[in-house]
Amino acid sequence: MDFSLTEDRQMLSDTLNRYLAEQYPAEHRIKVAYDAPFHDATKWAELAELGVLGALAPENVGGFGGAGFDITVVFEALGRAMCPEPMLGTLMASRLLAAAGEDQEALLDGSARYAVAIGEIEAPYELDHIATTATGETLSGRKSCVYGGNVADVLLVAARNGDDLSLYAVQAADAQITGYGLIDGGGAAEVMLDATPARLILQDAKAALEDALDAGALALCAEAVGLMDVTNAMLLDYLRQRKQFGRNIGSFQALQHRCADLAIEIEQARSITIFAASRLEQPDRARAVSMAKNLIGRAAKLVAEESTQMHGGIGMTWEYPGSHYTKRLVMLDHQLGDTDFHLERVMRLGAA
Amino acid sequence: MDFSLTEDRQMLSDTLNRYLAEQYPAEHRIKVAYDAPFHDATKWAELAELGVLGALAPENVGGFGGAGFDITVVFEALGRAMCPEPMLGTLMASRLLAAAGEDQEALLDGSARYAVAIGEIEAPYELDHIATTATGETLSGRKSCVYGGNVADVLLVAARNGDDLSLYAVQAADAQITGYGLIDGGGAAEVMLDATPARLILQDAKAALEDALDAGALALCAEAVGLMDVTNAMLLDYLRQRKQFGRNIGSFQALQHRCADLAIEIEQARSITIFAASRLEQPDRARAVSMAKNLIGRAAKLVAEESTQMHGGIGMTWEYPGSHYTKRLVMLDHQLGDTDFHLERVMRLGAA
Amino acid sequence: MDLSFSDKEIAFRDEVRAFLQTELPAHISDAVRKGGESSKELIEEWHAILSKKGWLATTWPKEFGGPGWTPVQRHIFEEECCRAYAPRIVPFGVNMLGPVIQAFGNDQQKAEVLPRILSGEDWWCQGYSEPGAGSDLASLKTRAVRDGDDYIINGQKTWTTLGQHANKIFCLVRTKADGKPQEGISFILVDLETPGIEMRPIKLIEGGHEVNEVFFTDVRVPAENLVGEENQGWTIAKYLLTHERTNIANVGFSMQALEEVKALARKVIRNGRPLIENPHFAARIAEVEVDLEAMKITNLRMLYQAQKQGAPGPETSMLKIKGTVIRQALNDLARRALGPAAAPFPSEMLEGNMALAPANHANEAASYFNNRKLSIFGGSNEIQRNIMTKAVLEL
Amino acid sequence: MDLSFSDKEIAFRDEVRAFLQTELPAHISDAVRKGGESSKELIEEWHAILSKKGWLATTWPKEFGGPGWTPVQRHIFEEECCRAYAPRIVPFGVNMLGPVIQAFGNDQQKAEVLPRILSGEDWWCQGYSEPGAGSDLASLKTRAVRDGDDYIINGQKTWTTLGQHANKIFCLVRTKADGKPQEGISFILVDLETPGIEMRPIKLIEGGHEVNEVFFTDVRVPAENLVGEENQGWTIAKYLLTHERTNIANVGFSMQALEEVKALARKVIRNGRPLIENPHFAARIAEVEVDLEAMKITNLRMLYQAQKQGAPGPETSMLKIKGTVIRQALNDLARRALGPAAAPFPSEMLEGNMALAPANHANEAASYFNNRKLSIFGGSNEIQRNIMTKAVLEL
Repeated sequence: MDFSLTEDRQMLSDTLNRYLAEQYPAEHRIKVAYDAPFHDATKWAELAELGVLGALAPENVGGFGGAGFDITVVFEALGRAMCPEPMLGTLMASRLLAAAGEDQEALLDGSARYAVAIGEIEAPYELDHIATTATGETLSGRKSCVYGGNVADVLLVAARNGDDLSLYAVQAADAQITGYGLIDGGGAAEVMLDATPARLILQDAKAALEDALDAGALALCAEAVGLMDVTNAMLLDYLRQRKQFGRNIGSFQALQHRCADLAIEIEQARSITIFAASRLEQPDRARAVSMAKNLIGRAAKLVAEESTQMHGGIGMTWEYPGSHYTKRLVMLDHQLGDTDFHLERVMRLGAA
Repeated sequence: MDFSLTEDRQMLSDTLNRYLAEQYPAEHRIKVAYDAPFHDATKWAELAELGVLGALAPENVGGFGGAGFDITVVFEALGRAMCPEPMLGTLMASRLLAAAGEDQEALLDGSARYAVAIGEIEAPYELDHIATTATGETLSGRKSCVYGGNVADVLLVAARNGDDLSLYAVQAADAQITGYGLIDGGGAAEVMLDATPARLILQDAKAALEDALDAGALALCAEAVGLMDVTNAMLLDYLRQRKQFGRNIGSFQALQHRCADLAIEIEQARSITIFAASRLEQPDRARAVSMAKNLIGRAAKLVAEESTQMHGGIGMTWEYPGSHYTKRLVMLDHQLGDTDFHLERVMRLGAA
Repeated sequence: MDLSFSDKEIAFRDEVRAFLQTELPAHISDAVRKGGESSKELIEEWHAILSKKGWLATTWPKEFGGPGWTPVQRHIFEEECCRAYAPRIVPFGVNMLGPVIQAFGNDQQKAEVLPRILSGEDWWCQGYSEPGAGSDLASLKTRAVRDGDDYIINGQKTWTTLGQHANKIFCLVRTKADGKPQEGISFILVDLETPGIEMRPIKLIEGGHEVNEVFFTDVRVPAENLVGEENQGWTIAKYLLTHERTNIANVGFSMQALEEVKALARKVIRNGRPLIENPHFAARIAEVEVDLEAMKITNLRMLYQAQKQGAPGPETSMLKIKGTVIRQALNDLARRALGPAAAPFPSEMLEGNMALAPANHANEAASYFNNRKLSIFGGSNEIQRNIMTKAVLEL
Repeated sequence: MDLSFSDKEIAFRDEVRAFLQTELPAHISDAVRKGGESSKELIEEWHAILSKKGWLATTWPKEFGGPGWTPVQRHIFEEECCRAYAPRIVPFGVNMLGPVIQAFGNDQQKAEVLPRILSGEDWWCQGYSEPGAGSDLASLKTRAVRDGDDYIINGQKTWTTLGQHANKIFCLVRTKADGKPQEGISFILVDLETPGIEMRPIKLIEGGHEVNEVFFTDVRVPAENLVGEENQGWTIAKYLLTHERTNIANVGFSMQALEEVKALARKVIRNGRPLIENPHFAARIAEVEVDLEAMKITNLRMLYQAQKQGAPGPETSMLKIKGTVIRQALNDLARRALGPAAAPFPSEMLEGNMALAPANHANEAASYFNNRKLSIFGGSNEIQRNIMTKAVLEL
């Protein structure tokens, strides 16, 4: 039993946290997050150089990581900085390309941006009701809220292909893409496919898609842990400094006890994320990840709402960085399956 | 719009509260509640004389009440005193006898005790899965946790009768009855029917049974409101007097804010009970009563648990009357449909 | 016990309903239905319609041009306005300053201020909070120093709602530095055109602009603009607080929100079925629905008490707390129901056949974030619990 | 990061498992499975079995007759004992007094007290709380006045768990009246046979007898029974508190309770189906299960920290709070699952074919009520939040 990071991961964590603190501070983040293209190509290249992309993939496909704890180290740091770069799609695409036996050098060196188009408006979280359909070498349908789809060069698209759920590579230039920003920062796209040329890269892709979705959900959990740590630190700082009725508001016991409960839920969130990371390559992966995403959904909402409430008015303002942490914490639950979706999945999967 | 009681009801409320405070104080209640036969025949007769039984039935069957607010006035007072007498079965029996067109003079004058045997071990709350079956003029099956069944003279039993759910009168002497006490006080019985003689009093009894169950659930809600008021008053008294760290513990803000939330939930509980009482003879009765029982289930548990917690050790002792209020508040949810059962019923019944 | 309205009240309700049906323009209710902020023009148009009917200043007695309604009538009116998706009446002039002038103003103030509120000539905003005085309002620092026939005001106000539309502001200012902080506060009226005033927008969490900072630098205001006596401001503020607290539960808005979230859950498809058929989501809705049903009665009970006793008591803190909890829970459900479709920003980015959310639901996430304010402003829920501790619980 | 136990630890776990399989008598585990209190005889029988194996005093180093286990080994042992439905080791002698004597006792005390704990000759109970000193332990009033070679003790202790089985009690007593309250407290050992002691049962909410009041009237105790220095009692109590706090999360018991509630929900029929198929009840279970899964890791993380740093830190307050919340939630679910079948009292009233509850589940309501104590005793959850405020949150 050892709850410390390996030296390599600790180094990656330190490097990435330092880089983001210096090069991606809150003001820069807010600018990138809410202005098209919601992406800073220079920083992206620098992140790739730092090895962030490589850390998401295992050695056999050209990376040097790819394990659960590599993913959590990277995304926890991205969360601390609220970094809006399209890293989630990159992670998921890397796993899909690996499953399909496709080369991913361009993905890992940062020169090509990939987005993963699975969810649809009536099937945002689940694979069973995907309506996008393949006909020969073309796809038709609509993929909704494709994270990073607004800047992607290549889209990996899940589509019905006879009885199979298959995976296709689509050149962004061939699809009709409408990009837009998100309320919690970053960009996404609607992808309209109308007999759009597509290359089949994996015939029976269901297992690979579930693996990618679970890896993505794990990444979101780690991101939330980073976000919660910073949010909580900001809240405690505020409570120590803000005075009302002649006292620091942190001296009011009703707030103290609520903060104690927040601290507990944040540790629980950290724990369940560690648990899910440890199970990413195990047979009980799906259940562990769904447990994590369920707990994270509850904890993140609690931390966000309580932090806003205890901050009072200031936490409601755009100018205060904490408000953006709040939004990201809440909207995380709208990605790759919400609290209820994952609790139902835990129930369905039953005992491990 | 008028939220005051009519003069008659106010008088009944005052009389009953005064009688119970003087004649059924906590020490007496605890003795009756936990010692067989869990019933005080003298007090029962006095309650009948006071008009408590008559208040539960309308004039056309020999009473002088029977409306929703008559029921709530009586049971709120019983709740304040944690009175363990088998009044719930009496109320439900009265409504069933009225539906069946049976005479109920003996019920209303207190000379005959009735119990209502509907629930079974595998169908404690719902009518659809009752297994007790009629064959000719006899019944076979087992009725579980029949409140007041331990002292009843007559049992009104719901049983399958071909395609109908019918209502039968069974003389207690004819059935095999095992009486026992309940953890929150009062008595109940297991009723074993094995070709037991029974008199059919209502062929299609489903509507009458639902009416009786709803009236019973309303009574439990009112009882809970009475219990919560007393529990809350005891808690606030305790917080004003108990000193720790040189201060009244009621001066600790963390406890104050929790007490504020309790006060709110108690008012909400009172409101939803008023609402349900006002709908008892209306087409949306079932939905209103289920809303009430659902909210009461949540509020009563919260009040009980928070009161115990804020009392500290003393609230955990048998000697402190508050602990018995706690038990009753929690165990109320095990009678006539729990929080989840009634929420599901609200969902099923949809918009009014 | 009688939970129903009297025949007279029902007739009144029908009258209000008929009025709204014919007089509330569709382009206004459509805008409200869509969510987000109403424009200044729409609000002024609606205020003018109400004013013409004599129904703008619902709390005013007849002598000042109000309808002279009972609390129950006001409740009915507000509930019907919600049902019809009428814009909320902006309260600062009619519901806040108006009653203050009627109770504390001199004849000249009554004659000058009140008619201009009714006519819409003046749009008032509120100068109470300061950066260092939020929940602890009595610690406010903006100074007004007497200089001949004027006061000279220096300081900063914040959280001034819809100040960008206003031409006037009423302020609490410090006119005495020593003694208890509450004792040195005065209530004064200020024209926003006066030199030395600067209003800056505060952008809120969801990107909207509804509150402002107001900076006062040597702002010279005629002493006759003082309302009541010098240093009587705290008394006035407390009086105003009780007026602000009627219909504090906002039951009408929550009823509207409940219907909206149910409609939304019928439209959203999840796992091949309407979301409303998901037992967990349906249970979430049902639980809030039960709480709201109880809240309706709690609200009526307190209305009944207020009508009997003349003024709302400290129990209204309960209405504030539970009312905001319920409304926020409904905002939360609407946001959840949408899944990823809640995320686009600004929400108008995707409209028509590009829309992700069902019609009128694109703003659910923004509403959720914006309405976190409900439990913070107007006396945070923590302050309300403090009030209850003293006045209701007697701890 | 490595969440798994080492090969050595796994071998240890297998050894414990094998021991429990062969040495834990079925009549003992059956009694535990049934719930409610274990009898004195069963506890003593089990203590003797453990003592013979050298596994009774799991926290003691080898020199005093303990197994010299690491924190992880202790954790494994306790988890396996839960899985096997072994009775909980009564902590007052082995886990509370033992470490105190080892750290603060003199050689004579070590020689006399420790072996008798291991052998079961002495059953110790705890004399800390008083009617006026619960959460605020330092305000205790029981006096010990030096009189020649003795102390004379007067006062009252309460909440003395299983005092009815004990022959000895260790007490905190006041030996100095002036100065800070913490400074005048001493730690002393008392034989319950000493004249002047009266023990009275406290009946608990669910009807059980597990705690007692102890009255001291001119009780003469040899001065050599003092542990450590006079007035050093508060230091000792704080030291003991940190020992009491290992495995404070009680994860093993919660895991056992989770399995029990799942088994129960499979057996109970509601609406023609097993209760576990009801989506709402299943969701309640699943949510607690997720919290418990996280708690397991939180517990291991803190165990890992404790093993690295030597002693558990203030973060253990989190384990206490969340651990009790989870356990109480499981008790709550078990009670709910039974419906009316939870109500009979005493639960043994209905047994055999008269039983309402599935086997071993008749006590669920009593357990629910009894376990409300978990968040009250050993430092209430409110006290734990106060500790966190200072030591973890630094507010």
